[in-house]
Amino acid sequence: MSQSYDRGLIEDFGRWKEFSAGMWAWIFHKFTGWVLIGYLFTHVAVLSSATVSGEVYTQTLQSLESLLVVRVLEVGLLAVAAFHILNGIRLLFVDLGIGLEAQDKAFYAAMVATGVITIASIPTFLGGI
Amino acid sequence: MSTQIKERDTETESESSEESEHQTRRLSEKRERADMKERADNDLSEHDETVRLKVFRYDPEVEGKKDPRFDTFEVPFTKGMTVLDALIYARDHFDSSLTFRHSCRQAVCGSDALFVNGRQRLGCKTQMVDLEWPVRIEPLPHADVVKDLIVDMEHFYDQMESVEPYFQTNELPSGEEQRQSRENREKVKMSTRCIWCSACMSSCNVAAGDNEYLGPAAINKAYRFAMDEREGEDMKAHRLNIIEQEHGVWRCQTQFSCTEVCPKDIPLTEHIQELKREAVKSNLKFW
Amino acid sequence: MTIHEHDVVVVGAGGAGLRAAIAAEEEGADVAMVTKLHPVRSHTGAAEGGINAALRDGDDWELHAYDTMKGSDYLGDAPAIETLAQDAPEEVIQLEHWGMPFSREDDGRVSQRPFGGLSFPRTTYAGAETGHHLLHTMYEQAVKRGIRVYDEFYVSQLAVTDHDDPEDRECHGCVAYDIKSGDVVGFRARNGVVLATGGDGQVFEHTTNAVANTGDGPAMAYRAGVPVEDMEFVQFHPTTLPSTGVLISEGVRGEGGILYNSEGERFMFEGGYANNAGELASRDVVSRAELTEVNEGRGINDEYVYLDMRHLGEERINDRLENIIHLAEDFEGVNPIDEPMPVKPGQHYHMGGIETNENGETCVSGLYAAGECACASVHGSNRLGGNALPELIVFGARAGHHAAGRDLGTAEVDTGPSARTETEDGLDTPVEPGALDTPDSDVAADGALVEPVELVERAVERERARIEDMLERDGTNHAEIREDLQETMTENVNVFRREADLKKALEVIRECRERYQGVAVSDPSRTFNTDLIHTIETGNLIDIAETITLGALAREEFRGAHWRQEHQERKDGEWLKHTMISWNDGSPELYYKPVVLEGENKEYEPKVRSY
Amino acid sequence: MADHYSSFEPKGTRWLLQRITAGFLVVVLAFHFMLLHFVNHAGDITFLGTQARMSQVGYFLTMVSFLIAGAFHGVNGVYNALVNQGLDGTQKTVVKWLLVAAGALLIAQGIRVATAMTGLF
Ligand SMILES: Cc1cc2nc3c(=O)[nH]c(=O)nc-3n(C[C@H](O)[C@H](O)[C@H](O)COP(=O)(O)OP(=O)(O)OC[C@H]3O[C@@H](n4cnc5c(N)ncnc54)[C@H](O)[C@@H]3O)c2cc1C
Ligand code: HEM
Ligand code: SF4
Ligand code: F3S
Ligand code: FES
Repeated sequence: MSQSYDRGLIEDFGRWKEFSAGMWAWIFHKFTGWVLIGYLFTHVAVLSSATVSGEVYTQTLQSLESLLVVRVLEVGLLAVAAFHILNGIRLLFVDLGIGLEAQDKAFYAAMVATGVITIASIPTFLGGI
Repeated sequence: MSTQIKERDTETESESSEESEHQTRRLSEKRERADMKERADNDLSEHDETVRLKVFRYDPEVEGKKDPRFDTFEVPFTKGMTVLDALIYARDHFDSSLTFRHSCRQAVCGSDALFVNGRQRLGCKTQMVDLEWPVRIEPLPHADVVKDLIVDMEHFYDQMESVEPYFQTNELPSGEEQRQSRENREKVKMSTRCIWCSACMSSCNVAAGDNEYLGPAAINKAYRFAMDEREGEDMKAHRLNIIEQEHGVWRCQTQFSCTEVCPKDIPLTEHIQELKREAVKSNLKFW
Repeated sequence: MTIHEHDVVVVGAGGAGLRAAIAAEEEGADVAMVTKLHPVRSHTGAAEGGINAALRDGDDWELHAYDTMKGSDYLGDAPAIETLAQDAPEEVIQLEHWGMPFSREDDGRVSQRPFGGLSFPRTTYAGAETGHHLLHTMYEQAVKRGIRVYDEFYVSQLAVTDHDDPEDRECHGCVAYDIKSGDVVGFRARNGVVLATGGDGQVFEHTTNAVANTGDGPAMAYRAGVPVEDMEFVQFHPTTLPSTGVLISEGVRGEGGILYNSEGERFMFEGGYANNAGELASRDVVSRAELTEVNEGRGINDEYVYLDMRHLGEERINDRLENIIHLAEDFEGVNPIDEPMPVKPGQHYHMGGIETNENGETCVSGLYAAGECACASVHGSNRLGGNALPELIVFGARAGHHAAGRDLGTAEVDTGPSARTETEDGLDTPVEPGALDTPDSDVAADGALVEPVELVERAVERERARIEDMLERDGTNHAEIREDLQETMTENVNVFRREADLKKALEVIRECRERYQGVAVSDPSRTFNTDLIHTIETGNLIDIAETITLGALAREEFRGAHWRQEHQERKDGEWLKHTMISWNDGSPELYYKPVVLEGENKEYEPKVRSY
Repeated sequence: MADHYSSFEPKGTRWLLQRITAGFLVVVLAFHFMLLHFVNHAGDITFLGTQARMSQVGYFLTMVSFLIAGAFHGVNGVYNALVNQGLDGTQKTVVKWLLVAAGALLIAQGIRVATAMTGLF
């Protein structure tokens, strides 16, 4: 008689500490991808105010932009987009079979560059309050 | 008197860039390891030369083992000891019911891929000094556990066998071998080294989520044939169809963990990616 | 009770088993492979060097046969050797046609390299992993043909009728333990059972063989009445890593690696073992030299000597011997660029085995054997490197074809006790070998009258009871017995053989047999009970160890791999004969049959074996 | 044995499109961010400004392609992610069409908005 034991997926995620660069890249890319598509839907929804009238559009945008939360969230969005783009480029290289040996370094580079871009853009994004 | 003369059996194969990349990688890993070993050796003098193993135990039939648990074994350490050696010691001296697959002890049979300190490794090819102690040993993730460290390999075998993993061609010269260029043999060389250990499959999150995903090993097997010029163009097209199926190459998310754990240093991700490009190329031809 | 029925049942799925199964399938038979390991886990995968076949202009099968005969030290049977040499080219080409990735020359043809004892570079190879590719290529072909594989089924008994004369017996199948479920099932073979269970290196403490190489096939066949042949001929390899037995190829010494002892002496020269060849002397010479050093107190840790290649320089080592670096690091934890590698001799290959003729037939009808477990006698007293792999496919194919009914003509090698020309009655053993209480054997008591299926059923029942018993009782753990057995074999029946040691070994083996009577399996589980499997294997090891030792004691000469302290020369007048041991229902009988030196076109003249 | 490749269809197309749109998006998204956050400060956006940009045919077309590429890339990405996690059978079909619908809606609404922005109609 035999019967086997399935440890399930949950356990996997308990192992995050043991993930390697490629797996982190995968998770982050997935996460940022979802955020971006989510944002695209919201973005179009917000912009839809333009179909009502020019004034409503201007007002909606400006009142949103005057909120600190929105600006902070925008920094987040930039970070997310920057990572997705940079890692996206890394993935495109991987798809082309270029520099596979350095894929982990490319991931770290993408992380660092994302950080730098994000910090550098904070003044522009949060400025003018 | 000498009854035999010396045998000359050195490898004299032409170097490929692929090989040397891997060689460099391995050599740099070795250097890291050497440092670690030194540290471990220093640690050793402080410790009492026993290594503690925490081993996953489960048996569907035995009281007390029905609920998975970890058992601890204290194994006397000897120079050169591998994880497999330690397990064998624990089994032969402490608990003969400790169950794990093993046979060759030299990384060719592929029976003892285990989850050691959070990573898929071959027990026989992993030196104790290269690990952090205590050493935690579990069965491969993403496979059903049959007992202790033994997982059910059926699914893995099914995936391997679903890619028509056998040479097929209609044009065979009679009485002599087919010709194959050195370059072509070099191209498939790494892919032919797979020992079916399933470490790669176990490390891949996509394979964990999608049970039908062929997985890196099976795709690599397909690569081994698709890229072999001896099979001819028609067969190559057929092979690309196989790996292009819904749960074939497109599922790979280039996580690279398969490549990282492969005990035979097969550049799996690279092979998968190359097949994706080949498949796209061959599809484009029809447009 | 589950009984699986097939035309041909192949036990074991290494190179020999796979080839036999494919051959039987080619012949139209319904064939199944029953194997304790999944086929790709078989030890054939460990072979590195290559496979001999006369493929090229300037080479031909007769040269190959001649080399093999000479290498065997004239203890091989000419018809078998010639069959090997004649069939090998076609079989190797076949492998290539099946896609085996051989190394290639510039013109696209398969590469061949020179190997010890060969007059032509005919060792065809696929990198440093010829066996791996051979095994996988053949398994792939088995998948292609849809051949049924019962993997992780441990065959523990043959279903053989109990006629008094083994030559009247018939084999109708075998009994297997389904490792995963714990079921004991029967296999009924309508046409034949082919044993291809591989080596038995686990008889020794230190071996290049896998943990699964426990000589199950020879032990089962032996107990069922088939004689075993030339069991004393065991090949030892001089450079294996002490902790695992992993092989370090001759390449290291070929490139200039040197051996030295604990006193830093380059003993091959300084100790006078081989003043000219030094480290490059033959395997047996080097093995003996190493052991002498260790025995005389000049070993390191009283166990091994050093093989040093540091002086070759990192660059050259990386270039030529890269795989050696990995082997030493992975399996011994030593970096050979910085430190010398510890090495010692280890068991490598068993020339002896189940007696067969050149068609793979044993004297029991319906029972075949091929591969390392068999002894068609192609290797005689010493195997040439690269000659085992062709043996697997040549004799695997022949056994498979024959079992499935192809007519291969009458064999020229005689088998069974009727081939006896001389009985050994003077053998002075300190203890009675064989079963503890005779009669005992693995043939089903059936008065030889029952239907084949019923015979298999009876065998299953017997095996069930035996297993049940081992699982239920309390007693000794097999691991202790195995350890003592391996220890005594390594100490007394190793490279050096002295009469007193051999006798001592027989005593210990007897003791082991006695203790084994009270052996018990402590794991109560029916799921994947490896404790049980290893316990059964240990029983087989005892029988194998005994035959090796008996053969070694009987053969009072120095031939090939067999060295006797008291008898330092080859005695062609007296010993051009095979040592045969027949279980004889529990009271083993030793007898001899002559070597066949008569070939197809010529008679082979024993010559001094110097190269 | 798994013969699940019997229902063969070249899935490479979507894979390739995902890469092609990605390549396109890199450029346009970067441009978009630069333009609307750095060149023109986000807080200063007015309908008039938007209208001025949108009325240029080139810019309009770029933005619409951006929308279509983004929608395809995003929706297809989500679909792949779900299939990778083992989404199968009817569920898969349902999700597929839901996503197609959502994507189509997004594009349709996006084009409506863009047209409105030109202020020409
Ligand atoms: C390290 C090494 C290097 C070598 N290099 C070379 C070389 O370069 N050239 C050369 O010619 N030879 C070489 N040899 C020798 C050669 O590899 C072996 O003799 C040969 O592979 C044996 O093959 P086999 O098919 O007989 O057995 P194996 O490949 O060992 O297969 C045995 C099969 O039997 C099965 N089995 C065993 N017992 C049972 C049981 N009770 N029930 C069910 N199944 C069972 C196993 O599962 C396995 O499938 C080498 C050997 C070693 C160890
Ligand atoms: C601008 C540059 C962009 C690049 C270079 C890029 C690149 C990529 C690539 C290569 C993938 C495929 C990952 C894989 O299948 O292995 C991907 C996935 C994805 N992208 Fe983008 N992308 C970009 C922009 C966007 C935008 C604007 C969105 C949102 C609308 C988006 C949403 C997604 C989503 C949802 C996925 C799927 C993630 C997953 O697999 O879980 N991406 N992206
Ligand atoms: S590809 Fe590598 S990791 Fe995967 S099964 Fe083969 S040898 Fe093991
Ligand atoms: S880990 Fe999995 S996702 Fe691809 S690169 Fe390897 S198969
Ligand atoms: S025991 Fe064979 S691979 Fe480890």
